Amino acid sequence: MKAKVGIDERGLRHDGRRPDEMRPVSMKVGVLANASGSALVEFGKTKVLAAVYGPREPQQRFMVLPEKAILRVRYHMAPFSTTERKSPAPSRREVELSKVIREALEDVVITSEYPRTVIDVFVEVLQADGGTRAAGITAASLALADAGLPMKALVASVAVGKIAGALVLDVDEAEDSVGEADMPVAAAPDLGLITLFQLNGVLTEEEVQRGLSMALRAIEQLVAMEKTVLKQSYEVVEE
Amino acid sequence: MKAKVGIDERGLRHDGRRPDEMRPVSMKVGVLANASGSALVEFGKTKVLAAVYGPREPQQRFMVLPEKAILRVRYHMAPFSTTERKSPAPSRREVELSKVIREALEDVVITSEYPRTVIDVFVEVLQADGGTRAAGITAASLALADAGLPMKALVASVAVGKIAGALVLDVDEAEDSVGEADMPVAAAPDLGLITLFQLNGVLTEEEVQRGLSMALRAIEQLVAMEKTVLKQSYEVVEE
Amino acid sequence: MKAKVGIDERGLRHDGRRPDEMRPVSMKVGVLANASGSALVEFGKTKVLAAVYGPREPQQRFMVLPEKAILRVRYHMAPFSTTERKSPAPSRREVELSKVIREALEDVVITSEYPRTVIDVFVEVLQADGGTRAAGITAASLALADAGLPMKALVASVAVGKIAGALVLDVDEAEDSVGEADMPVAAAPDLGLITLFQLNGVLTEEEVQRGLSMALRAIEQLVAMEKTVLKQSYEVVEE
Amino acid sequence: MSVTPFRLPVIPALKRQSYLSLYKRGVRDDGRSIRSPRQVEIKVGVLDKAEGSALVKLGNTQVLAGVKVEVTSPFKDSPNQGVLVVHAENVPLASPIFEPGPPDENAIELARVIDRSLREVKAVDLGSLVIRPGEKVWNVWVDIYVLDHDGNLFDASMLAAMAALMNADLPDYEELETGEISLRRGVGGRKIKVDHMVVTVTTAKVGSYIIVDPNFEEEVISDYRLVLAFDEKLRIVGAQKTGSGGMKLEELQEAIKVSKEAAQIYFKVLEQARGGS
Amino acid sequence: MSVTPFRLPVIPALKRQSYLSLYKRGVRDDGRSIRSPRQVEIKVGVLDKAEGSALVKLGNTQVLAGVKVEVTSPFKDSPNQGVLVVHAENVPLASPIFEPGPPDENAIELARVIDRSLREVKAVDLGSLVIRPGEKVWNVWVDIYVLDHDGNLFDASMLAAMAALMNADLPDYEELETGEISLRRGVGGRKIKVDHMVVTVTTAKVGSYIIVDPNFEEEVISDYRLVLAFDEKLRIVGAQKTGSGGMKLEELQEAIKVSKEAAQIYFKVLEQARGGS
Amino acid sequence: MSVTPFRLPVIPALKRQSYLSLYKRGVRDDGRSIRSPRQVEIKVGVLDKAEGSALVKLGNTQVLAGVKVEVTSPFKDSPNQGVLVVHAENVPLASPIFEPGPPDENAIELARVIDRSLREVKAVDLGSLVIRPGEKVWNVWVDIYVLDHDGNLFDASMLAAMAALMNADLPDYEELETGEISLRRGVGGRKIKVDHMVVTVTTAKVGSYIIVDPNFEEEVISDYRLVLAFDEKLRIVGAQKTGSGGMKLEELQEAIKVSKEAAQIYFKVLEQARGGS
Repeated sequence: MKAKVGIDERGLRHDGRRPDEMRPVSMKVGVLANASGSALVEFGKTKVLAAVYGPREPQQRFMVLPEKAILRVRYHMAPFSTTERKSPAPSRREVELSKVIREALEDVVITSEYPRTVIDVFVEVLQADGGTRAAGITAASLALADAGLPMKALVASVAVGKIAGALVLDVDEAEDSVGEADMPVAAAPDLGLITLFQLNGVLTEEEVQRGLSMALRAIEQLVAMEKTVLKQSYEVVEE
Repeated sequence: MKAKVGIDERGLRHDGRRPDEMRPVSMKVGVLANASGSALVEFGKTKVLAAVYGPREPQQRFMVLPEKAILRVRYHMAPFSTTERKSPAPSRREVELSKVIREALEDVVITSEYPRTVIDVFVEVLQADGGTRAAGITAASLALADAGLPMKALVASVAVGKIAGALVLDVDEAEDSVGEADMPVAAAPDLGLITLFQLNGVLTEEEVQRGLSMALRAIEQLVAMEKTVLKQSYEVVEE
Repeated sequence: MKAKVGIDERGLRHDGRRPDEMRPVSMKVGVLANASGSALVEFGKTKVLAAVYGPREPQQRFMVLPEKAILRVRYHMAPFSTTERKSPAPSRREVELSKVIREALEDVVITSEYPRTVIDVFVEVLQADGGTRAAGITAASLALADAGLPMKALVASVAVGKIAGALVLDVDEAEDSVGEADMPVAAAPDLGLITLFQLNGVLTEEEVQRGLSMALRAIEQLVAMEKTVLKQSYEVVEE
Repeated sequence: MSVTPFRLPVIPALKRQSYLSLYKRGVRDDGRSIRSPRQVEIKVGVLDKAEGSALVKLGNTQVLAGVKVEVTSPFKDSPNQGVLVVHAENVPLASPIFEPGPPDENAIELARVIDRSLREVKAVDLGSLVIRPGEKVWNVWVDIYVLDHDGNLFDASMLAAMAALMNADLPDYEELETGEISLRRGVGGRKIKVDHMVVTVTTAKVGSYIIVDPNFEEEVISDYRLVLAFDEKLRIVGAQKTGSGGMKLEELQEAIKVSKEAAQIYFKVLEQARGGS
Repeated sequence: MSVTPFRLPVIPALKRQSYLSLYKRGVRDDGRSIRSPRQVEIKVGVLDKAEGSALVKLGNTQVLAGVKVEVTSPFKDSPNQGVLVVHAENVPLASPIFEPGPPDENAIELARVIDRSLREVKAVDLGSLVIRPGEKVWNVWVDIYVLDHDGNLFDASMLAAMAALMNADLPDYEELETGEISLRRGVGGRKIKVDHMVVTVTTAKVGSYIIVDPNFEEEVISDYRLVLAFDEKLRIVGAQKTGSGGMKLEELQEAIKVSKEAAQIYFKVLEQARGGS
Repeated sequence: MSVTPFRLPVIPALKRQSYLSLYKRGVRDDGRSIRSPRQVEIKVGVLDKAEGSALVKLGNTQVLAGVKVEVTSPFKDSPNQGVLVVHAENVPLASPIFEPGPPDENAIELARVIDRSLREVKAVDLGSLVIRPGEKVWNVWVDIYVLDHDGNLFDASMLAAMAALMNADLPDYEELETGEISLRRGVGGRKIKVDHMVVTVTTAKVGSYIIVDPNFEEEVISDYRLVLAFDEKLRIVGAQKTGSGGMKLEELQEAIKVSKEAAQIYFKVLEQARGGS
């Protein structure tokens, strides 16, 4: 039997986490040989792979800007990533998430260095257990850095949820299905900027503020972890 | 209870009209701010909005002619325009109507003044109660004129139907569903040219001729009304 | 009652053929007026029409190679060609067959003579009774020659099947539905090259070799027949 | 979006002029009169897998029509009628102006004009296509396949559709215990009940002339074409102006007159195709 | 694929500068304050064929929403609930930047933000949309049709959707012996049960200013927009940052504050639209 | 339409020459023999949400296969068999030559060759996938997901598909009173019954050499590739020549010989993957 999904008498969640605790996070970069940059990020059972190609010439010549590179982002779920098989055709949800993920990354990449080119970011959800967009943005940020693209800052993301009246960090699928609110946040802490902000559900103004603080603290830690992982990978390369 | 749809003992139709009487017609131009030209036309409960954009550069560079502008026409029904919700994907009917509407307008626009450009005409049916293509052509003609495009003449359109053996003008949906024939006609009376002619149903040669005369008389009145509406709109602008 | 599909006591097949016997083959070239080249090929009740257009400029400018013509091949089944009506949208099978047919023809056409152009080959199955890809390749080879395109050699194709343990040539639909293996082969005998080779089913190595020999013998005869048909057509033209 | 055709071949002015000089003398480049259709040939039963089929040659234009039947559920508002669907494809092998892909506006217009003509004269008795009222009816597919396009696809396709329907069989079938219908394809059942014949006659306006049955070049240089559908009694049972030129009232009158004559020629050929294969 | 917009019009730097100078004085080019939405006008019941409809004008932005209902089967995991679907189309007549075709990412985002806002506050009582539990429920379609795009499609569309729903009828119906539901469209049934109202307020960050209800040019020169959804109690019931600029924490705080004020204006207009047509 | 590939990278003639010089000495640029596949590694059970999964690394090529099951109705002509569907996607993160979008001809060919190989040897016992004969059967989806493309997707994908199937569970389920099947995903049921193993071995013709397991550059410079499928008894159970070069009879004979050797290596790795995760 599964634990009841909520907050127990000890203040812990169904998987034993504290409200402000993330699931175990794993980050790997350089996991793909062909891509200019790549990363695999896991938030608990959620596994997301991101790869970057470019800057490269666009296939359609008109799809360029004279003063900067264009960013193209696809968020896509593998058919076997979900409980019921997902049709490989892009869903409306995937279209929206591709957009907000692109917007969460767009301003940290210094695209002005590569006018008239395209930078492609492919985010593939291999296993979906809640927080796929957050893990995807985190993976994409790592993949962009792994590709050696100049960036103003690194980005990471996490969602805050509200369950049984309490705010909790990094909601998993079980929690999401019973949650009262879901607030995904992405930020570039080194710039002090929130780059993605969505809320699905009902929160008071105070809860929004508190949830946001919770998210931003976690994002700082995630970005710190990104830096460590990237540094290790450079060192490996330099050896 | 609805009146029986046909011709009653007084020679009147289910809504009290005489056989050669149109429904109340309403025309407005300049109803949209963004479009180069626009018009809202109502034939009874049928409401059609048309907008013109251009002449402008085509998105696909090859889609041009060296000696004149290309006309692109889309006839489209809003999902809520029909009794049963219409799927927004273009139906085969909408594809055919887009073609015949384009052909009904093509030769009155002096496209030779704008070589290598595209003129877009968007016809949106907001409410469909019979005669949507006729109202659509009428609205498109007004929108083209409202856009200030040079035209050889104005075009208007109306359908003639056959109900209970009698020819009737401007068939509505109730009549269409019991009708024996439906003959939509568009014309540019100032040029003496019929620009759209379709017949769905069985008519004798004499009925075709008589129906056509009925349609052309009504079209003359519609074009006169177009001129009045356009003139008023110029005056408003000049004030 | 249909004959049992297999090999009878006399060693004959359900339609009276010997194992290494093809169905009656018919070939006609120049059957279409518009195409640069065309051919109708029948293997028994299987009827396939092929047409060649080009070399011509591609509609999409980027679809060219600087050193040779591009070959585009479409294998398509008419909706009425099959027992159950076939939807006209291309099936996955048609996509695969278009590819292997293109590859079966690509290297015999001397495409280097027409750089920056496209040669289109359209294969339409009018009636499908087994062996449509083989008849299609044969028809395409004839159509390419009929179009006057320079070719290193002619190609023809036939399938070998295994039924009731025996290898048989030119499997028809009834046989295919009970067969243990189906091995379509295309070849350019004058070059000693196999240009298509597929196997669907289980065969021993010896059966593969024997089946291949059977196919290659038949292909030699088909190519001889192609030559005769083409020669006759030239003579007709010259008269 | 319907777009002004921008890829049609350009017919040289001289060619156009030579067509017009001929018309002035009442004739065409192939010798026929401006009021005559080209040689028509109909072969029926040309395919074994289709329940009905016909190949029509109208000059160099070739159209193949195939009839396939399936068992389906009737529409809710017509439980006692079978379903007739007309589909047309401009197969790319038929013309350099055809592209592979789903039917474009021309193919859709073609199919819909033929569909309406069949429907208006009740050519096929839909009531005879019922297996179990409200539950199981025949769905009759008429697939128009243009093989070689030298103009006037409407008339050729209408003839092919009619001829294929007039020679189409409904296969024998068995009602299973589950209520499902199991077909015995290829085993002769009864014919599809065709009550009426319909033809279309296409005229084109070129210069100041109304010509019957335009070939492809004549279509390209024409101002518009007028497709008129007729039943056996020569009543007008459908019409479609196609092409962007404007039509004068008197042109319509002339077109009706000459089309009626041509319709009789088509009916004769169609009559010969009945039952014969 | 989501792609950096590369076809947006270029707003001259001078124009941008003139906007910013106005903001400095707390006003906009049309005279309103940076914290005020434009004039809002809602007309309900503008269409007869739709079960509910509303036309919203927000300055020059015009959005039409239509409600259509159908009978459908409930989802397996919610047998006692009707189905609500929001669909949005950026009809090409509304803006030179819209193209014909299926909804793009902007239209999809618009529909999904509205859908989520309606759903989170349980605006429509889905439980009241059941005809026969587990078998037949109402499917309520809300179709957002953008007619003229001068910025802030979110707020205008949300108002149009709410107003159309608040004035929508479920038609009378009859249960046939077969169990099928036969609708009497146009014959007044009961209203769709709308329990809560929700509005969105969109602010945009331009230069260092947070402005309410941006017009199209303001959207183009903005760093990002923030869409906040509120219920009648002014609780935050949804949010979406849109656009690629980064947002500072204090900007969010300011945006919430000014949005709450604007929400009250929208609610007032919406309240007037209730029941009136 | 199948189109001559016109966007493949160009391999410099010098590079090609250096490959050929190595082949002459029987070796490859990574040191292996021309007859040896690259290092193969299979990890099974790498995903929790899939009923079965396997990640295959073949040199730098990486392919992930996931098995998902659903309850469906059987096909009418095989009421006592479950349904097996193989689908492949060339995910754009795997290679600069892959584009987002529906599967192209290469992905479709890949899926169909794997599907045929599985089907011909009856790798999966479809008869064991029946829940209620004629009514409810298991639909087993095998989704091939190419993650990194360095050549020879056929062999890597076939191994991934086999390994994922060999380790896939059918979830427990309950038959509801309505006859519906309610799955208890994640709760271990029985294994999918895999009766036979099948592998493919791909050889490529480069210059005058037949090499086993080409990497991506070798594929690009090859005349053709030959994919041969084998069952455990090393019978030939499928074949596909891919690429446009012509093949000589003696090349086929050599390819069969060397492929049989490589097949044994693959079977060994596959055997190790059985049951292990």
